[in-house]
Amino acid sequence: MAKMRGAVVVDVERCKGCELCIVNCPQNVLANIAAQVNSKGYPYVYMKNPGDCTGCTNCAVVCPDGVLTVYRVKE
Amino acid sequence: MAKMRGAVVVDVERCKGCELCIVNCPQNVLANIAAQVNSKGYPYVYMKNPGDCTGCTNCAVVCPDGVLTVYRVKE
Amino acid sequence: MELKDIIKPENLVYKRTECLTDKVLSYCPGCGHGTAHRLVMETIEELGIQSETIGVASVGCSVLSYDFMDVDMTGAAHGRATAVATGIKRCNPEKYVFTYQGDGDLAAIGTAETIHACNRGENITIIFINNGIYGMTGGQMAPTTLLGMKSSTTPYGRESALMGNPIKITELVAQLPGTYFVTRQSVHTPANVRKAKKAIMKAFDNQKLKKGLSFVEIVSNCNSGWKMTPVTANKWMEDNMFPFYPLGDIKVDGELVKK
Amino acid sequence: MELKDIIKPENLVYKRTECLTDKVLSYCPGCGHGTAHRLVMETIEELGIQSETIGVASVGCSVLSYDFMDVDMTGAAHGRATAVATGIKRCNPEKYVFTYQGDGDLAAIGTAETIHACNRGENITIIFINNGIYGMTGGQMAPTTLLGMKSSTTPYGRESALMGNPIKITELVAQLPGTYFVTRQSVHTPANVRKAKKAIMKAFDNQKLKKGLSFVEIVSNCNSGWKMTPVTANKWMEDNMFPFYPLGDIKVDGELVKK
Amino acid sequence: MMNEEIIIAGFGGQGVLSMGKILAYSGMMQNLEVSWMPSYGPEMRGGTANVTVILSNERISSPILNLYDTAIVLNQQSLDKFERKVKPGGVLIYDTNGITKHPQRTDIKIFQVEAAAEAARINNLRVFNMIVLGAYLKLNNYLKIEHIVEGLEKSLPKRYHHTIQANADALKIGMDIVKPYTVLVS
Amino acid sequence: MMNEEIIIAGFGGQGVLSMGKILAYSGMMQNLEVSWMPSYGPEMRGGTANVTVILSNERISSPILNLYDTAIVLNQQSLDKFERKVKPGGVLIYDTNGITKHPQRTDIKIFQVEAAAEAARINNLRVFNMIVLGAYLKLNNYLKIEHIVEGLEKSLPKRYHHTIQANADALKIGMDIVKPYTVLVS
Amino acid sequence: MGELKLMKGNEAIAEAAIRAGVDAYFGYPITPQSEIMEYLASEQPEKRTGMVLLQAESEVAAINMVYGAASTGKKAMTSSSSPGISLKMEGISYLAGAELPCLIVNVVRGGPGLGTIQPSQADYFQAVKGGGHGDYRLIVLAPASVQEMADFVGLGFDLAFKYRNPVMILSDGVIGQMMEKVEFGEQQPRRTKFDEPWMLTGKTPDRPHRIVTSLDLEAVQMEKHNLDLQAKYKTIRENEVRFEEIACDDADYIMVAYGSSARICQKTVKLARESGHKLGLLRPITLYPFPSERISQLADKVKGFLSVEMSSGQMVEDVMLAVNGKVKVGHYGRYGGVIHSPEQVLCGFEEFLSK
Amino acid sequence: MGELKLMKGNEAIAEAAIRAGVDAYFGYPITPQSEIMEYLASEQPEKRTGMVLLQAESEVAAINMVYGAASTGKKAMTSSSSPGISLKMEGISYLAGAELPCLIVNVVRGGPGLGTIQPSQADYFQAVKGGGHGDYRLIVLAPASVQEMADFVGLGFDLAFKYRNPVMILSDGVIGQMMEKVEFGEQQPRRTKFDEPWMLTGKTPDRPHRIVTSLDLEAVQMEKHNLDLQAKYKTIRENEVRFEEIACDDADYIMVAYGSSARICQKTVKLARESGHKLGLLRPITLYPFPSERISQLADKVKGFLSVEMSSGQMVEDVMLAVNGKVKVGHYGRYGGVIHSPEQVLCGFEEFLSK
Ligand SMILES: Cc1ncc(C[n+]2csc(CCOP(=O)(O)OP(=O)(O)O)c2C)c(N)n1
Ligand SMILES: Cc1ncc(C[n+]2csc(CCOP(=O)(O)OP(=O)(O)O)c2C)c(N)n1
Ligand code: SF4
Ligand code: SF4
Ligand code: SF4
Ligand code: SF4
Repeated sequence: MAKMRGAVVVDVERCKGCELCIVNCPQNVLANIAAQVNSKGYPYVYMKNPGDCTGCTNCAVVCPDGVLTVYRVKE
Repeated sequence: MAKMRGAVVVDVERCKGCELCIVNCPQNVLANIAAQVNSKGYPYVYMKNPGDCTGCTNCAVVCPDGVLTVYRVKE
Repeated sequence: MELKDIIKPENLVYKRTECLTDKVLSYCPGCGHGTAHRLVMETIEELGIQSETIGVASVGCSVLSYDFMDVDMTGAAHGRATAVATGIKRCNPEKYVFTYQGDGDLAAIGTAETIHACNRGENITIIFINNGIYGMTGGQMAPTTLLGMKSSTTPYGRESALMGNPIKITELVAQLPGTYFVTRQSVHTPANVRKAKKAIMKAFDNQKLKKGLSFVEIVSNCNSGWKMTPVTANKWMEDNMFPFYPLGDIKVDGELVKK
Repeated sequence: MELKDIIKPENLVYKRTECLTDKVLSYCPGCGHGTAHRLVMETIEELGIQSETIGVASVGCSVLSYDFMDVDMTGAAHGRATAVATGIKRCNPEKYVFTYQGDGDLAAIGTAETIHACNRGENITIIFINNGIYGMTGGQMAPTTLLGMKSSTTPYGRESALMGNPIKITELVAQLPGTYFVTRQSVHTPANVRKAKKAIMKAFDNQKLKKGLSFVEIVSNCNSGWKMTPVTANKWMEDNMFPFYPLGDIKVDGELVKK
Repeated sequence: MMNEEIIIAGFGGQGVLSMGKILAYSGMMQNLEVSWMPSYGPEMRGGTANVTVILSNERISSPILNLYDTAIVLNQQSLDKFERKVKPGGVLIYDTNGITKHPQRTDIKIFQVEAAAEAARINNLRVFNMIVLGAYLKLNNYLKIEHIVEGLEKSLPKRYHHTIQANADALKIGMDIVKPYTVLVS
Repeated sequence: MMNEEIIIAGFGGQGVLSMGKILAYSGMMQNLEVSWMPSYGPEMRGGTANVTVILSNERISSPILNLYDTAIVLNQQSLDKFERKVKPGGVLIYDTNGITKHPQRTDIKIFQVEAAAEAARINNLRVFNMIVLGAYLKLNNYLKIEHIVEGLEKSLPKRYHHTIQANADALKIGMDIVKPYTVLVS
Repeated sequence: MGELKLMKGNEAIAEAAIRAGVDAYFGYPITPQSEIMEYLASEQPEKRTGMVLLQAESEVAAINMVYGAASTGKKAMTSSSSPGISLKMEGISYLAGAELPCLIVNVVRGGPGLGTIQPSQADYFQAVKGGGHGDYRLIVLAPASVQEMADFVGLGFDLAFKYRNPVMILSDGVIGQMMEKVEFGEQQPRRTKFDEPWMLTGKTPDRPHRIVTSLDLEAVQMEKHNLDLQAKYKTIRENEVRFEEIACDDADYIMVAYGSSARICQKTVKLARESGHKLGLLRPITLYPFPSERISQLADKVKGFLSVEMSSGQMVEDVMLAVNGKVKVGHYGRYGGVIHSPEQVLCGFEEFLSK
Repeated sequence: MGELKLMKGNEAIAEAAIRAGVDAYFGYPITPQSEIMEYLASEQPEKRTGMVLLQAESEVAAINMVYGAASTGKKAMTSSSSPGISLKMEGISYLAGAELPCLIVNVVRGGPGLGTIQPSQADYFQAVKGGGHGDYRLIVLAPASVQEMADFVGLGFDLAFKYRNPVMILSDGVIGQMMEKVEFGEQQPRRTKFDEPWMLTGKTPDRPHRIVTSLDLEAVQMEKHNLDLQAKYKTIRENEVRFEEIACDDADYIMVAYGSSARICQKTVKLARESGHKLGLLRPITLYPFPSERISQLADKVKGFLSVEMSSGQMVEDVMLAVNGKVKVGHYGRYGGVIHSPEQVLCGFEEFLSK
């Protein structure tokens, strides 16, 4: 079976650091950036373990703020 | 079995001649007085067949206007 | 035996309760409001709670019920009787509090107040006269008007696509946790009157026992609004209203009655 | 493979719907309102009905939903969204009309409007966000607040004797003849989001088919009002809200779902 | 100039308002200015009803009046209330049925019409008010009878049009039986 | 006469309102007249907040002011808005964190307090606002420190009373690190 | 010439609404105006013109249905009587705030509270000063005949759409219940094609989405909106004042009266002139905007004004504000449901003279 | 001396209500006054005094709960802000009609419609002229400090029971949200024994049943009731006018301002005097009854009045009515939620001078 590789693009200014994507990612890909905030004063997520992302879209689907865009390829 | 005899007293001024007591009397005792009205302009009931009244109170119970007082004796 | 021999105080078997005033009722001939009034007042007399009762009249043909019921009463704004009753009961928990409302009042403009008083389980009694029409204002459609039924605002008969469906508010409030006793009665025959009386008695008893809200619907005629004689109106009611609004207890002791 | 090789238009699998505006949502971090907004707008995009849709925002945290949803919208007075929607739909039966309402709005002050729009079977879609609290005004008790739950007006936990019972308005409206599809969903996990999306899609489909009213409850967190982090709020919701407000369809194709 | 100010008063259900309506319609048929102003109350029965009708060939100012050219009264309460509101020299028409206290004024013209009795006699209580109206028309000739019939047609719903003849007949009866009443000054 | 008119402004969540509350309570402990007037908005996050505090030994008239003796500002938006509202000769205190456009006025006294940085350093973000308050108190001696601590006690709910010491310590830090800032006239 | 009918004022409103091509009526029964909905129902407007008729669950629902319909550019109306109008206050403030055109009819009855169902003019303050919250104004029309009941439906919608403002017809049980001759114009077609930038017609790709709201969380923005509203009201005051003068030319004293009272006062003028008083009548047709300027001019040449209203004295304040101390101003009126007769008004006037 | 606290105006109302022995509060949340119910909830008044606290399903329900409680002679109150108060209009008219004492608090926000949650004084007309239907009046108190927020609860109920009339506290977001020192009196016991002839306490054999209603189908009876109400209002106008004068003795010009605006204007007086204007301030404490007589007296010696309100000009009409043309009258005010500063008012005054 072909492995899926995914990538998540974070719209940093929309992110509010709520962590819902983080806990809903089955691959543990995402994390909040520590000690840094966007111009609204919120921490935001980034792909901490980018290699593990399968592009399943769970993170984007559960994000209330429409922060995440997901791409996927068969490897 | 002792036969019941009843009597109905009509508060003529309260009666509106709606006939609900008439149709609900199992003994056919009551009737509206024809061609006569009380001071409010309503026809009113009277005991047309007084001898038949058993004092069952059905008429009084169903009268919306509290017109009827019922008496009963064992004969 | 002559009538005058029968008509003696010792032979008295039925007279108008003392808890009604002497005023002649303002209702049309044959209107069920009068009978319903009497049953509520008989109950209060029999329970001996005249001095502990506060009633809430609503806006509808029974707007003047406070003139006829010989207890302290207030007249609520249209639809707000249960809110008014809530205010009274919360401040006077030792008093018996009841509302007396028509279907327009309780199930149209007063829907929110009805639902929420029932849901809160206010320890009060609601007497709800469902005559399928707005009597006082001249026979307009009520929320309870049957499909096909004519009224002055549905002169060609109620059509659900245009004017919506009749609502069974009583079944609805029975679903709420705060209602303890919910029943539907009528007062058009002696037997029904006696049953309705028992239901009202139970409703006030529940209040004494602080059981929550009791809701007594009385399906009644509005012969004026329906444009019938009282006798045919009652017949029409049996044939048309009862199939849609079946008589009987809906919720007893806090439990829905299985059908 | 590097990320930049993956991030190419042809590999796109998920992006924010174009039917949302670019404005940053005014909701607290992790609030379910955002997800619910997105689902409604995705549905409208997928059905291709943006130009035929008129939305009704209500008063609550989502009062500004009209700023985020890229369809023509009006802001209704608190509780009156379904009346406003009725006015719109009756005059514009060819349009898709939906309301977006909180629990305070829909189940407290708006109870009468909710019940009667549902009872009339207005051919509209109601999106109902039940977060068990008044978010916008600072976390006061809502009609849906659970017993024992703290809010700024029940700081020691809701007690039914003082502040009444939580109301299951969704089960209630399912009883009415005018509702065609009634369901309860959540948007706190990807799986639930996908289910909720299907439900919303169905709700708009029904409108196209002129089936009457569709009512989609979304049980959601108000982490601010509950004074929790978003993640713990969702957990608390699963543990406490779902037992009382169980997820799933309640009425489908006009028939109550047997439990 | 023609200007007639009428009050018609009686029990609700006696057809007071429709009597007024027929007058108003008839006036309209005759190109007069008209106004018809009812008392109104809750639908509950048993009350009294009255209507003020004005017929004029000038624009009508106040539809509310204090004094009338003609008062038509059908019960004691209305007689008590409106006798004193007839303009000096004006007309009072009343049905004696149920009247215990008869009019007292000597500065107005008074007429009786036994309409209730007559309606009972011909066994058609529904035309009671037409008999009364007939009495009025007898005393006033400014309305043509064909306009009255047109007025009847206009004011009756279609489903009652078969009664028009009976109503017209009743008008005639009223014209026949109306009679002057003279107050005996004691 | 003592009359101090202060504005404190920053992001919602930075403790702006409670800083003002402590000042107000402290003033009350010292028998001053006080008023505390917040901006307020819907509960939604992410907005700005400010509070006007007046401490005076006379009855306070307007709780709403246009100009202030002291402005304490904690983000760029607030700096932009309130720099020009300091009375000539007045005081402006600001935290440089996130500030890209520094103050320009030369007719007021300007101070910096690196409270955010310091709070991060001591790993207690909660006392951020107390550090700022310390800076203010350093520059003003009309409030006795024991009244400040009493004010803290009054304004904190009981369940937070264990933090009073940490808060008092933070005040001291603020007093230490506040430093004047001189606008370079270019 | 149109069709001539004999009708109640209430019925005339209903018939005029159908003929004016009104899109929707939402209402709830209340005496003395239930005939409006009843007449509509009997005419089946959904068949005559496609007009929507819905009996709402309450007055609150009805006004908010109007709000919804009006949001989409439709001509929507409602009617009620005093207690029902009070319930609409929030909704009316919203309509005014969102600048939505619509027509609201109040057939006033005696208050306060449940009061009585008899006619009254005691809702003047509520109508013209704003019974709802905030700084807003309705355009208020006061018909004095059945003909005007009919005519003001069309006029009302014209003004409502011209200014994007709710319009109220302030009538009462006299005008609502009385029958008079009324002439109707031709049936107007309901508009089918219309799209002004404020109307919710569905966001097409060529334009941004539209929002109808009365909210602005930013006070400064909200103030700007209020300033715009005030500017609009000023334009209305400058352009839309309507009134009628009867025997004012040579008058020493002038009565100011609207609606049913104005009808009654017309007779009083006649009676007064018969007994030698040079009395005139100014009848405001628009209560807002009020004919203040005209009254102020007249105040330079007459000796006094008597405001005649079936209320304890409400419009009299607007008369006083217009007269501004130049001459004396009085009030006469019966109230609580009692209608004054022309003779009573005359007595009232004579008493005013003697004061 | 009582207890001294630092509190928000809203909280002060709540604490004062408990201490005044109020029997019941019924309300519904709305900014900027939700702290009233929240404070009560946190204090558990059912334990402190047995006071009833109930969050109603709506403002309509709340005011009608007040009506019920008041019918039985209880001290009942409610509070809300502008849109919520509009919803109470029918209920308020009923309370006034049935002559029931109660306290209604309006912490005004900017309108119309949903408006904004910022402070405003644009509900003046609604409060003093009658936003509900019919001829009725509320007694309207305008607190200008947190202390007065507290004090007017007791005063409000005293007046309400003295005159059997609803009393309104008309405040706004400034006074509601600001904290100041406030001194509370001792806890008053809730009344337990009371029985006036209008109170529903249960019909005992020794008296006829009692009825609380605002209905009389007989217009003549209803008019009589209205005449009684008007007579009562006259007594109120004669006896209950309250106001404060600041620097009016030597003033050339006087500002009239209430509530938060009066606080702001106090500073304006100072600023104005510093720049040489002899400016004074008259602060009406009761808005109804309005200090018309005093203003009329002052109009004989000053050159003009400026009404300062956070509205487009509402109270200014009452000032004009009082002045009746003697001197010039102007209005200054920001609105829609914007609060004017003392300096802005001064500019406004200077512009008024130049006109
Ligand atoms: C706010 C308000 N709206 C409308 C009315 C008019 N109104 C009086 S009674 C009534 C309906 C009465 O119907 P119902 O409650 O069914 O009682 P019934 O007369 O049939 O006994 C209405 C709409 C009113 N008085 N107040
Ligand atoms: C008539 C009226 N009453 C009260 C309010 C205040 N208010 C605004 S939103 C709201 C409740 C919001 O709660 P909910 O509907 O549950 O939505 P949420 O904010 O939780 O999403 C209230 C009471 C108002 N704006 N208008
Ligand atoms: S769910 Fe969205 S808003 Fe929340 S942290 Fe993730 S990307 Fe940010
Ligand atoms: S797409 Fe799936 S795997 Fe990738 S970050 Fe999102 S949730 Fe995790
Ligand atoms: S109108 Fe109907 S409900 Fe009213 S009194 Fe008559 S019959 Fe009864
Ligand atoms: S307050 Fe609650 S409902 Fe409102 S945005 Fe925040 S989390 Fe969401």
